[in-house]
Amino acid sequence: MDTVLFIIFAVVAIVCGFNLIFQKHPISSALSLIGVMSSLAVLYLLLGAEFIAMAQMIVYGGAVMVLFIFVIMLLNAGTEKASSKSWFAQFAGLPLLCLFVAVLAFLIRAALPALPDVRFGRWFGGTAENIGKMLFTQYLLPFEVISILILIAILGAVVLARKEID
Amino acid sequence: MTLWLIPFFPLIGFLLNGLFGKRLSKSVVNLIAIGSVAVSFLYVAALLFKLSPLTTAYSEHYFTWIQSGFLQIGFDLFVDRLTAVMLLIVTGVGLLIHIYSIGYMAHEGGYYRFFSYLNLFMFFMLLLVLSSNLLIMFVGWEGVGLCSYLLVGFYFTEDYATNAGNKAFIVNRIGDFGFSLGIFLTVITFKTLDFEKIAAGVANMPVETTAGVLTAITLLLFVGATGKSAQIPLYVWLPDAMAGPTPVSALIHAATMVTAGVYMIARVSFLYDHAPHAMNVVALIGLLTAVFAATIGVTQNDIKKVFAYSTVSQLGYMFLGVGVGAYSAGIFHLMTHAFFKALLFLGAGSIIHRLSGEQDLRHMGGLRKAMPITFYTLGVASLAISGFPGFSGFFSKDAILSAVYAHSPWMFWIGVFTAGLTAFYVFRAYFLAFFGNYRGHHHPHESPAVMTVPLIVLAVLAAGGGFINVPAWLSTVFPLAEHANASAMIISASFGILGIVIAWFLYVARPAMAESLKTAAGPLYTLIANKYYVDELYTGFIVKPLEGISRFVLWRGVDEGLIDGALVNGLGRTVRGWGGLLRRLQSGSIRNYAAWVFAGSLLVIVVLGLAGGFR
Amino acid sequence: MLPPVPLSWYLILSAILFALGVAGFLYRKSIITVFMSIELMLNAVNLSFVAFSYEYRRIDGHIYSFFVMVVAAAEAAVGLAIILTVFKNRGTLQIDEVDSMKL
Amino acid sequence: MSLLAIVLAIPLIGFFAVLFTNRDSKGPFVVALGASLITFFASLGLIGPVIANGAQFSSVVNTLWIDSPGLQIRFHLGVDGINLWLLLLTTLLLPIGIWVSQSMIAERKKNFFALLLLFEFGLIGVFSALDLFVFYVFWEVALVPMYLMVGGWGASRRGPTAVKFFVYTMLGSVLMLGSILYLHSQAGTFDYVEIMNALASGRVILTSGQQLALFIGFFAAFAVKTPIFPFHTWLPDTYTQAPTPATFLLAAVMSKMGAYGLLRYSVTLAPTGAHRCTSWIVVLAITGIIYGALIALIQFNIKRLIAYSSLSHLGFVVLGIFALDQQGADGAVYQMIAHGISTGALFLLVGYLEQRRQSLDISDFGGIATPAPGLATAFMIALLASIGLPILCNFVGEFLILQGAAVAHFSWAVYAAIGVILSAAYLLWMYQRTFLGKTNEHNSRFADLTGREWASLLPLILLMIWLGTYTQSFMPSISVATAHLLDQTSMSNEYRVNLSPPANATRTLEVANVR
Amino acid sequence: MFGNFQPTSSEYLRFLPEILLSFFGIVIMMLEAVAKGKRTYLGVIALVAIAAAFIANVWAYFNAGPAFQNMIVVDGYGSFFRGLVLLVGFLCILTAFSYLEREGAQTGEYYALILFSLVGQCILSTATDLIMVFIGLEISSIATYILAGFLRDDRRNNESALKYFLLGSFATAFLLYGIAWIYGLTSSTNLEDIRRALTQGQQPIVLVGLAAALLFVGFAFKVSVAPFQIWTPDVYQGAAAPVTAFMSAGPKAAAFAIFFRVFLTSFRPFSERWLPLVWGCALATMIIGNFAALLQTNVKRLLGYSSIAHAGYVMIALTAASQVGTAAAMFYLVSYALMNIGAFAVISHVASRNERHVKIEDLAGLGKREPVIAALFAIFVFSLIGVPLTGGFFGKFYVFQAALNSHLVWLTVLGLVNSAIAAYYYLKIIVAIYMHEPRATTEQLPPPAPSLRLAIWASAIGTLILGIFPSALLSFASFSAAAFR
Repeated sequence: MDTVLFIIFAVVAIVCGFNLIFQKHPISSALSLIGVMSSLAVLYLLLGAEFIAMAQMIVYGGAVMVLFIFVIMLLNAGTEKASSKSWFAQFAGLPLLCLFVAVLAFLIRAALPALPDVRFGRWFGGTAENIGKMLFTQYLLPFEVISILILIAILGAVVLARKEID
Repeated sequence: MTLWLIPFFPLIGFLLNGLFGKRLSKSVVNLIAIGSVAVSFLYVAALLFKLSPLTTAYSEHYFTWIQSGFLQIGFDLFVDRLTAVMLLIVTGVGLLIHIYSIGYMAHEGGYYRFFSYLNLFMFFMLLLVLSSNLLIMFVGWEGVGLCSYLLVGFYFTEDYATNAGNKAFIVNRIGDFGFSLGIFLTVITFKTLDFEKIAAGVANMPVETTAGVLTAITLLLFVGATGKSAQIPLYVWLPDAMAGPTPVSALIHAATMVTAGVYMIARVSFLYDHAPHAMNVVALIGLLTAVFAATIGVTQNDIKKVFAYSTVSQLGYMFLGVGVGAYSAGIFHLMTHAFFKALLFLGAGSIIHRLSGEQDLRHMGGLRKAMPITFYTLGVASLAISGFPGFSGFFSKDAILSAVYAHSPWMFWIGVFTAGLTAFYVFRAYFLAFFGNYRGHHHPHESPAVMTVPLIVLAVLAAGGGFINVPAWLSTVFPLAEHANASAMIISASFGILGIVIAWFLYVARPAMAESLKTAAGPLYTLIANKYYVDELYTGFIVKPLEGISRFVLWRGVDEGLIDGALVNGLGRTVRGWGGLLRRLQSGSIRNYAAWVFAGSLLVIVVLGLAGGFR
Repeated sequence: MLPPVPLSWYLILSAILFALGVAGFLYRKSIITVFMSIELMLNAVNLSFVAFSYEYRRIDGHIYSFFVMVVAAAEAAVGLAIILTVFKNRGTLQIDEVDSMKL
Repeated sequence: MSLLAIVLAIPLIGFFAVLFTNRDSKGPFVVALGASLITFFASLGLIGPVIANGAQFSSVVNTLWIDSPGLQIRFHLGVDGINLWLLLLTTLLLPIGIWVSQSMIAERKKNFFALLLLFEFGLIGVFSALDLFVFYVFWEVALVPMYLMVGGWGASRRGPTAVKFFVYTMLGSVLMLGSILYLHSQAGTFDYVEIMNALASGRVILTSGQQLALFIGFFAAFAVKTPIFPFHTWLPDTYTQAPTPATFLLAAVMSKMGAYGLLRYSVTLAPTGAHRCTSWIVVLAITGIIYGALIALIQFNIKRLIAYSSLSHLGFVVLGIFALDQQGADGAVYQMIAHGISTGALFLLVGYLEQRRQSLDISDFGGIATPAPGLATAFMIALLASIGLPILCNFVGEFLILQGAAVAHFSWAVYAAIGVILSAAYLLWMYQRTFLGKTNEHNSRFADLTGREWASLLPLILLMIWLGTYTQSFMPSISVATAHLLDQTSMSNEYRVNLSPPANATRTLEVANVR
Repeated sequence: MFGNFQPTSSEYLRFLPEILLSFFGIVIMMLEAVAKGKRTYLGVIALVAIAAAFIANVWAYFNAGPAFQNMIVVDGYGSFFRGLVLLVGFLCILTAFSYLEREGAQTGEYYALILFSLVGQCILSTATDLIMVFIGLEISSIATYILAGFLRDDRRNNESALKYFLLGSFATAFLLYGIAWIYGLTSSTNLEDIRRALTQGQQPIVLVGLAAALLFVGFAFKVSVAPFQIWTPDVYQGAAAPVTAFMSAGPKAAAFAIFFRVFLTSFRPFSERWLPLVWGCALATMIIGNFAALLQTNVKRLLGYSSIAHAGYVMIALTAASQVGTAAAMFYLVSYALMNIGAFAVISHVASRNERHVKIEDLAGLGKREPVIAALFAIFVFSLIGVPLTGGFFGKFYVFQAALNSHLVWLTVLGLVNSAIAAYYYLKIIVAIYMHEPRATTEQLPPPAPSLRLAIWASAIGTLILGIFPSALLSFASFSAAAFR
């Protein structure tokens, strides 16, 4: 049953990923990215990470992507124009990618034969409670520090997007 | 007793005149210059009188000049009978010529310069003569070379003079190249340069081991001698050196400096005695030079050139003498030659002086009325050089020739022939100058006393100098080899007289005949008249090619083209070229950059991951 | 009944998604899309985090991916702000036209 | 506080003092001249101990400079019979350089004087350093001001020339730095004396191969600096482009840095390497001698001519060093000093010619001797000195070098002596075309040497004669020092026969290595 | 599962510098919101903050130790780099005053961003847990992205920011993926634990290699080591000069700090695997940096390339993989920071409004126009070349010594030759300054502001001191480099 789920959503994710690449218009790319994210959320659930799955939907699928779409709309970014400037990326990109995937797949298959099977419901560690506990004990410092990051983000947005420097 | 005073006086003279001469009046300059030489002449006389009989050498050590490792070269002077002879010749003749110069240079510019140079020359010459080791001798040797350069180029605004000066110096340098190598080899062989120590070293040295190296040393030294004493193949500078003022020609290029080579060989005779092959070479070169130069002398029209070639030829005689082992004869001839050749030059000088610079025999003639003293004194000199019986040249030349005869007859015959030739061309010049009608357009009359007196003194010496038995005096230095034979004496004398007669016949009795002979000789004459084109050969085959190679091959080609252009700057260009290529990575396009980063990370993954995996 | 899914499949999936992200970066020509592909890469990484923490039955991985999300959000804010300024100055979102500095 | 430290310090103090003087006043000149003169007189005080014992280093400065767990470096200076005279040459020529700069340098004099003093500081350091690190530091410190002088005050093509000069020299010296570091990784110290003791006592044994590598590293730097054919091509450009005071110092002093390094370091620290390369280097040296002379023969520009001539003369020095025997070494040291003086004088005179004629093309001159006899005479004396006429300084050096070469290998002397002939040829020919002959109208009122110009030349001329006649005031101390130096290398005499180190070398190497 | 997680006061003390910096950063933000007119005093506050943080850093050093469940550790090494980045920040703020004044961008955000970015770099210098590394890196980077584009109306600024941001996040993704793999292989992100796990070594080596490779990519990108140097020239050229100075010194130093820490602690067990890679990267970096710089005419871009080359020298120190090597790298980074900031400070002055004059020929005759500034600039350039008595020389020297002690003969020789080649393009600057006449077009520059002058003088004096009396810093470096061996 969860095999089926995995296969379905893995396929969805991959398809959306490809779609992201092949669509010419940013909006459709954004939508397909959302697709990827939601399917990933499902896979998270399968892996027993309910909190992350939720966060994935809210933070990513929600906040971040909304932001993206908002900007796309704001700048009404049109479809892409073909360009021949990035010759290296154009020609070397694909072979490199194939090589990359091949290498990774080879490494994983070769080196990690004996990983446990994934069974839905076998382990439900990732509850909000546990996460919360961890965040405020073991990972107190990163949790506090990362707030600085948010600050910076605000600051950056203010600096760069503010109308005029008085 | 202090030997160093002898060269010291002229040095003082040089310094005074050189530094302050400009501000001094001529008379003061004269006083300093002549005074210094006179003092050192008198000092030499007194010294020799004190030291006589001087059967053993007397030497003095002053300070160590150069010391490095085993090599220790002192600033030492020493005097033996050989030195004594040279000292007297140098200071005596030098003094006379100094006096003569007062008159000759009276109207020249750079008066003080001239005399300071002369004094400097005297200093170096005396140093050369007095030195008790090869290096000090080399110092004097180079020094006189320098003075010769300075004095030959005395008229430095004239190109012919400066060219002659350079030629003199550089050709001498080539000779000194050999000399210095000889010195190095001597040091390697004997670990010293002192004549006495070397002599001792040679004495207790098994011949079979040393013959080779000694031959090498002596030949190298002889190269030096050929340079200084104008022997084949390095004689070319001497005729040009006549560009200098005539007293200079007399003093340096006739009486003293050019004989230094002969003196040097005599000085190190103990080496030559053990190097028979080298001796043969010396004798041969000497003989060859003698006859070669004599033939050229026949054809010259410039009176000084005639005497110059005769000097070369006479020097050849001397080398012939020392070459066959008759050192004392060589020195003997050196002395007599100093007298009569100096006299010849001074006489010529007085003519030239009077004709205000005219040196061409064809524009002289009939001067015997106008310049009687010059006429007679020059006559004496000519007879002396021709080996006319009773005159000095007769004895010395005979001493050499008889030794040569004992050594090898064929050399003797060539020598005798040369003697005749000498007599011929000297008298040719003499007759052309004094007999017949005056062909010039000046109004000649006798020179002032300051010039004639030295002439007279020298004439006396040239006439009677032969009666000084130099070989006997030198017997303590060179074992006396007595092989005077009457036949040789007669033959050489008669050849000389024959030469004189022919000259008289051709240039006084039947002047027209000379011309017809010239035309008859044709190409041979032109060849000889152009000095066998030796200068042209040297220029064409050595100087010009060297210049060309240096400019076009070495400088433009190798230096600027290959090393700097191709290698150094080429390397720079290559590096910058690579830089240009690497810059191309920076295409400015973000996607390309990402692709590079991605490629790089793949590389790293492969290196770290797979390379690890395949281990 | 299909065989259960080994964890390595998840890893391979994340690898593929990562590669797809890279591909997007290399091949898309709109700055925004390129930026989205980066987000995709981050998601891929998150997947492996979660997968690994399933392996160890420990939730550190979840924490990490949580942090990654926060960072991604922050990055999104800043990145989009930068893109805005670029657009203001150049009036384009074509990534290849932002190459005035080169060589 | 050793005197040497003071001698080293004064130029530096002077440098800062000059910086604080008023640009437009006479202050910079006065301060600079004063500082350099004080340095000179102070440096005279160094002679005494060296005369007493030239083999040992005297008036030593030896304090800990850099002290960290990883690295100890001592600031170690001292003089012996070899470097003392070079140091004195420096301290003597610098005041002269400053003296002439006053008239020869048109603009930004203040900076120029400051740089000159900095240059002196570097040179004194180079010549007196007894620690390889310190040596390298000063080596570069001397380079920078010279680079700035060439580039800042030079002729039209000064910029590229200066860069070429710097980069070329730098390429050489970094390899030397490599050798120094490698030596440190083997011996665990930069201190020259300690390393020499370690080598002598066998505490550190370098294999033949290591020595070769070390030697090549050192040689690269010194060959470029000296320069040795074929690493000389920076020299003609630099000499011609540089302002005359700089050329004067380049030729007279800076070229000695390389030769000194060859003698002091490359030969002693890597004797086997030296022996293995000797024949090659001698070939280069002799090639340089003849090659330089031949090219000098046909130069049109006086500066260029003398530049090539000093390539030829320095070939003699190198030959003497690599004769590796007493006469050769003595001659080399002596020739360094002599060449410094004679070539220095020549370049000064060339500068005076240039000042008067605004050109150095030989064709622009001719017959200068008539209007300017004093100039002509001075030039003749310097010229005679540099063609090695006896009783003038160069003769002694050249004689000893050739003698040493002859002792080592007679044919070397034969080839090298050709250079002596040629030197006479090119210099006399140049002199003839420049000073003799008819005076053309351009030069008809060619000014003779002024008093202050004589003042700059007289010390040099007197030294030429002194060095040429009474060598005993210098030679004993030099001989002692070189003898000691050759002893230190003569442990390699067995290497002469077989170039392989003792069998146990490699093993002891590991012991010797300092991690 | 949960032990005693109550942080002790000393743990807070060890984190005090970061706390101070962020506190003051927030203060500045607040003040900025209400500020009117000149904002210089905000900069002063920032300087105070940095000074305070520096003191705190020293204080923290004296009771060193781990903090917050081994998320960070305060040791000599960490404090050293903390101090370095703080110094960098200080100088860069000094440089920025007059620059922002001139560009009319005098706002508090700039200083706040510098402070926040410093927080990230301080975390990087002390982090001992990969998650902290990640966060620290992000904080530092994102702040720097914004700074790079700070002058938002300037096209070059935008482009620089965009390139830096996109490529930076791209590389960060790789880094993150690497962290994921490390976690997956060792079930931990603490450097020491990772090392322990790897020492037992039942993980498949290939995957360890993969993880290490991905981390390597992330770090190498930040320190602009070949083949990940590609972004550097563009970004450095585009950003405002003071920002470039900051980027080239601060984040780089911090990234190197963590680079060394991670590879010399966690991956030490299989160093023989990655050393050859580092060897190659070091060489490639030097060559690319130096060669590509030979033809540059834009000074900022040229210095960008030169900073690549210098990263190469530091990589040599990493290749040495010894205590001396680490110490050498530490020393080198300090001296590099000083001379580089100095150089950029001078440029920010010479460039004048909108950075119009950043070509080499724009420097023509600076020696005549402003003798003092020119002389100081010359000091920086000679130090970059590596002329003795400057910090640059001693840094190189020490690096090469470390390399030779580790028997890296060839790398040393090649490095030395490289440094000689580098002289060529640095000298072009000197030539322009001293050997060209000022052109008629170059207008008279206003005298440099006191703050700028202070920054330049400080860096110059620092450079010289490092060159002449390096002992103190050197001892501290090599003492604290003992941290991981």
